[in-house]
Amino acid sequence: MRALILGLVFLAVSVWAQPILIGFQGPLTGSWAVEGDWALKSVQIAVEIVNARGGILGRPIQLVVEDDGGTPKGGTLAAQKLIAAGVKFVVGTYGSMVCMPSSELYEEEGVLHINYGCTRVDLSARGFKYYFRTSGRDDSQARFFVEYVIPLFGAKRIAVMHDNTAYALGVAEDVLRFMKPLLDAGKLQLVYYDAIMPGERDYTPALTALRDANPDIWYYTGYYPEWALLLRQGKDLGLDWKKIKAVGSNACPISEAVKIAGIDAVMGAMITQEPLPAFLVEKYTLAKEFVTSYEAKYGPIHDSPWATYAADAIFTLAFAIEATKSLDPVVVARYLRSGAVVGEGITGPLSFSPEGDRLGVPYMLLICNEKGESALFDPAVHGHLVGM
Amino acid sequence: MRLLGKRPTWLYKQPVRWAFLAATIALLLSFPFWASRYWIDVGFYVGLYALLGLGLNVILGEVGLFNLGHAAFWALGAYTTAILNVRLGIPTLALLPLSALVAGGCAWLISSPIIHLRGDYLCIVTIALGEIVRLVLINNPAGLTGGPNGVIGIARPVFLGHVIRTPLDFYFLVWAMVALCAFALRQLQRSRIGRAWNYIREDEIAAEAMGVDVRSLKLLAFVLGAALAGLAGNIFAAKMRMVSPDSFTFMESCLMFCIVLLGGMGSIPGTILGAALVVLFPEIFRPVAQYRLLFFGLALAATMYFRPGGLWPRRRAVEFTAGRAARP
Amino acid sequence: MLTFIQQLLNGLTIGSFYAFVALGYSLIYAILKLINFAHGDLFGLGAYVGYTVFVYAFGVIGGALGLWGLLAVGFAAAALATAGAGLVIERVAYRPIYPIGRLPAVVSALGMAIFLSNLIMAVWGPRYLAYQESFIPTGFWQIGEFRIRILQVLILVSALVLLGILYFVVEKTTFGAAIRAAALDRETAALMGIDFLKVIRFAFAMGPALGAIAGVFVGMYYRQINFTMGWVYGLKAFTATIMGGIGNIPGAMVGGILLGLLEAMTAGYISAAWKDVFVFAALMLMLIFRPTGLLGEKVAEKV
Amino acid sequence: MRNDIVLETQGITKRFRGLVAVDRFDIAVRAFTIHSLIGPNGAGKTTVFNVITGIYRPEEGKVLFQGQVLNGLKPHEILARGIARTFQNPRLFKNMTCLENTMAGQHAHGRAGFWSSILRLPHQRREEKKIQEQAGEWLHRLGLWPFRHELARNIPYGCQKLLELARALAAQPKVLLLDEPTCGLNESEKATMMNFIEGLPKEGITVLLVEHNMNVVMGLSDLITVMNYGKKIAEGTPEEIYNNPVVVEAYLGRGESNVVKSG
Repeated sequence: MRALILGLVFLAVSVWAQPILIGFQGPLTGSWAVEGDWALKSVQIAVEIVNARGGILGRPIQLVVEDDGGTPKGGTLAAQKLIAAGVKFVVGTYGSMVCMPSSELYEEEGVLHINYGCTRVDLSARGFKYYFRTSGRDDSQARFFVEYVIPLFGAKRIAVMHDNTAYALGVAEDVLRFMKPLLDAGKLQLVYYDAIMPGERDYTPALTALRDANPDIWYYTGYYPEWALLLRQGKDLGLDWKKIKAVGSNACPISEAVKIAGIDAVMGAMITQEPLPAFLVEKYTLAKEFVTSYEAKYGPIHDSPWATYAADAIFTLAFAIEATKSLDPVVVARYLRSGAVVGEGITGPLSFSPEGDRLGVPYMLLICNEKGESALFDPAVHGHLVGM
Repeated sequence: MRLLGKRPTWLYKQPVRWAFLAATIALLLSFPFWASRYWIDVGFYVGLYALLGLGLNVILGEVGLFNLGHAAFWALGAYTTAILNVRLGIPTLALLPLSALVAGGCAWLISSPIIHLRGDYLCIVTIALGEIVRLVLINNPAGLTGGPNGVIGIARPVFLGHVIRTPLDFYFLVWAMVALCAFALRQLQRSRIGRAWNYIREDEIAAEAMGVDVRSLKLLAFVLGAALAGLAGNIFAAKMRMVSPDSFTFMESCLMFCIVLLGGMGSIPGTILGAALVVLFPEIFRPVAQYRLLFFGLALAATMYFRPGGLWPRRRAVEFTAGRAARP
Repeated sequence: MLTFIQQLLNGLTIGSFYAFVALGYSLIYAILKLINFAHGDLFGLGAYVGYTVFVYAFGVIGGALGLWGLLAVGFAAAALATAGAGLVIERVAYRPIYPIGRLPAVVSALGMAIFLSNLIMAVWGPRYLAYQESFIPTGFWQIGEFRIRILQVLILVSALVLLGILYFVVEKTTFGAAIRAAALDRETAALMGIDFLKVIRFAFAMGPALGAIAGVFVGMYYRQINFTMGWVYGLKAFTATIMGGIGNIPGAMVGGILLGLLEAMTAGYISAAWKDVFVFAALMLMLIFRPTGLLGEKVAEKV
Repeated sequence: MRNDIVLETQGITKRFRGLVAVDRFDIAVRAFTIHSLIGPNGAGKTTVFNVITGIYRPEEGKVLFQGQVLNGLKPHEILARGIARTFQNPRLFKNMTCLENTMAGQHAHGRAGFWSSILRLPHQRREEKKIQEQAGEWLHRLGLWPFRHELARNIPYGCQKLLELARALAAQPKVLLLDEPTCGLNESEKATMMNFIEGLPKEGITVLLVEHNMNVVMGLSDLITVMNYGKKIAEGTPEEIYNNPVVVEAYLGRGESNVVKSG
């Protein structure tokens, strides 16, 4: 039976293999051009994988790419451009404030929109029918930090630092929210809470204040360029990551930090992280295929979870359309909202809440080992690096 | 300048001007009915930047005050709308005049002590002002501005029971504003106030010696320009339904500066043309996404090389030839 | 106390960067009355050229010359390349335009700034590039709890020496007199037989070259560079220029150092997040009460 | 005698960074006369003008106009009281037409505000018409009518000087301060200018004139004040001044060649 269907499908392909248009919206210019570049490459690899397997419903996917420059205004224009191109399914974008006005347009036009790099909690609280995200939310990471990382090291004196960007501030506030009962009960102490300015180059003042606060653990919720500088300048100031456990957010890929700050400064620093493809290859077959194809085409796999989620957004669409046998966004969206596991992507099972949030986003704690590589934190192997 | 001289004067004859104006209006009115939603949205942004450009044109073009912080007033208008609408539930459209008022009022407060500064010193102070406003918005004073997250959930404007929501609605909203402002500014240009602004631009000391109250008129220009930016802020906030500080960067102020000079200082049609170019250029060059700003930079320099007076400068010498100055 | 000394040193270091860049603004402004908005991006270009030389020359000549030799080559290459770029920009984007008016020249300068930063992005990519440890002097002296990095000392000393030389050239030599004359009154200077073009070329080579040196230092000090850095530093350095009194060479140095100290101290004692607000507010206040900058001459308008 | 003095300075002093440009200077200008202020380069004549018109604030002394103190008023307020001026090098609004330049003089007498200008209310239209007509009239009288739609920077130098005069006269001043009106003009232009100035007192305009050309000064003036190093050194009729040894020593003794251009 299956063979018959496949045969029919192939026949159909040969007769009218009209491609299915899928839109991609991302920051290809502007300050976040790096993320846009990675995401686009990942999405292209995902499309190649799907197409190599015969496409969706026997039709190949064709990507329609639009740049939003990482600004809200650029986002609306890119969205309009995609809508005008007749796209019914869109993967995008990076940055919650860019996503917000674009997703409204998609919602109005009934375009199914899968978000890959926006973790603001209230994005999914708008009652939208066509909005989904393959990434987690800000508070999933904060919950992980408070409920897993802090007890792991038995830390009591907590320092939280952000950089005032939408993302970092959100994580920091969620950490405070989850810690509140523990703080009120006197089990934990918040000894430092402040912001640094991104783009600034000199953080010695903030680090001096941090040193004086004498925390057990220091959580930095911002992005890697600043985190790397903080680690470097902290090291130069004489801060010891065995005494103060340095934990960065998921926006702080260790490989990038090592490049900027050097191994000696980053060694022993940890990050809370959505699963990265490099750590998933053992676990999921699609991850292995994705990483192999990516590295064959573009060189070493990136460290961006967001770009990985972007690829998973393509797979989500492929699975869901295939499962519903429908190209109608209404049908596909209804199916996605049902909470069913639509398939196994690069980052594991893909399923969504009725609000459109990804269900069950796993987190992990990575550490920079002696060779300057990221490794899954294992107390037995890495304990000496963090003074455990 | 040589190139400008070759411009045939019949272009400026009154019937030709009227015909041209009528054709432009017809084009603007009919455009959304044959263009796609995307191009309507592009048209909206042309209108928005035209509004911002017209505001800056009063300050920079008419009076010659170097203002490289105009985005600050845009931000003030947008945030006024956002905060008052989200917190107090005041209808977005009702906030249109209020946003202009707040932006203008703040401009008056801020510019009073600095208005006497000359040329480049005023320029740096306005840059500083733009940065201060943006940083204050980011730092979220009293939890009002939402910090880097901005303010979300702005209600759609309602005009006589009609909800303004589609690109088409916004297109007409913004261009109605542009038309209104362009008309009012044209009237001002031909009045003693507009002339006095130009006297100040040409020679401040002579203007003052000829009885022009330089300080008050400069302040008036600043307030008026900021108020127009406030209007633009309201419309922008309504369109986006959210505001965040990253929309109001120094780069935006620079773009507005370029709009005025590309079009021609003190030229209303020029400013609108400048806005069209600044918005359209990156859109037309979308296929080369990564390089579009590179070309944009080159184009700015090239325009100034070939047409230093702007693309559509104001031609005073022929404006009067319609015989309006009666022989005594 | 420790914090204070640390902040003082930081402030001086950042201040040196600003002073380097501010000088370029000031030189060009003094002569042409033009705010060269592209100057910040020339500084960025210098950092990238330095990076490229270090990365590619490290294997070839690094062994033969040692770290310091490599550094010298890197600085020289960055300074030369950026000075060249400065001259090209002057020739292509300013010289045809500035006789017409100052405002078109400002737009042209903004255009060049946008062009340059996007050119850097097109050539070197949008990612942060990291200055690697191997070509950075990493030593430090430990005095009690207090650390002085060799690099910091190097930066401060270079700033003093280079800016000292420039000051000497401008204030004490015949060519310097020509520059000052051209700055005061271009037409009269031309009548006195001063080659105005030569003076402009000097400014457009010297300013960017100093900026490039600062760019390489910034790369070494913070270890990372990206294509938007020129814009950020340009804005700050321009602020420093105005603080010191635009068109005034010692003023640019004083303004730069002062801005650096102001930043470090506000960040250390008030709030890092509000730091730039304080800096810009201080600038506004200063201009309200001293409208021509700290060392700027109070010029009576000739009527 | 005192009653017919329209403009008077009492002991005005103006310093620039230690340099005393004007030193306790007194001058009294009688109504409907042409009063000249002369002196060598750098004597402080233009500074006196700038003090009277409010561009500079004097450190000491008073400026009186029709018995009222002008100190502390801004230049535009002083113009509105009835003192207009020209500049040594014409300070025209170069990128505006000659007509618009002349209309500038009327600005202070206009009343139309922001809203009435936008809405073109009837009173604003009437005012505009009046402003234009008056400006046109002055252009006619000075022979500039053919240039009315030319930009000021495009007309010959002599016409620029005349245009500045037209602009000042359009302000309907009671006192007109002229700063070297004939400087840089050729002989025929000079004659036109002199004829015109000579007729002004008859139209009720008092003239205070700074001039280097002795023919002009001697030919026009009712009274001459001589200043040097910021101080008044002599005052009298042209004849008295011509024969005053102090003046000859300080000023005329140096010969005409020095005196053509001033600073």
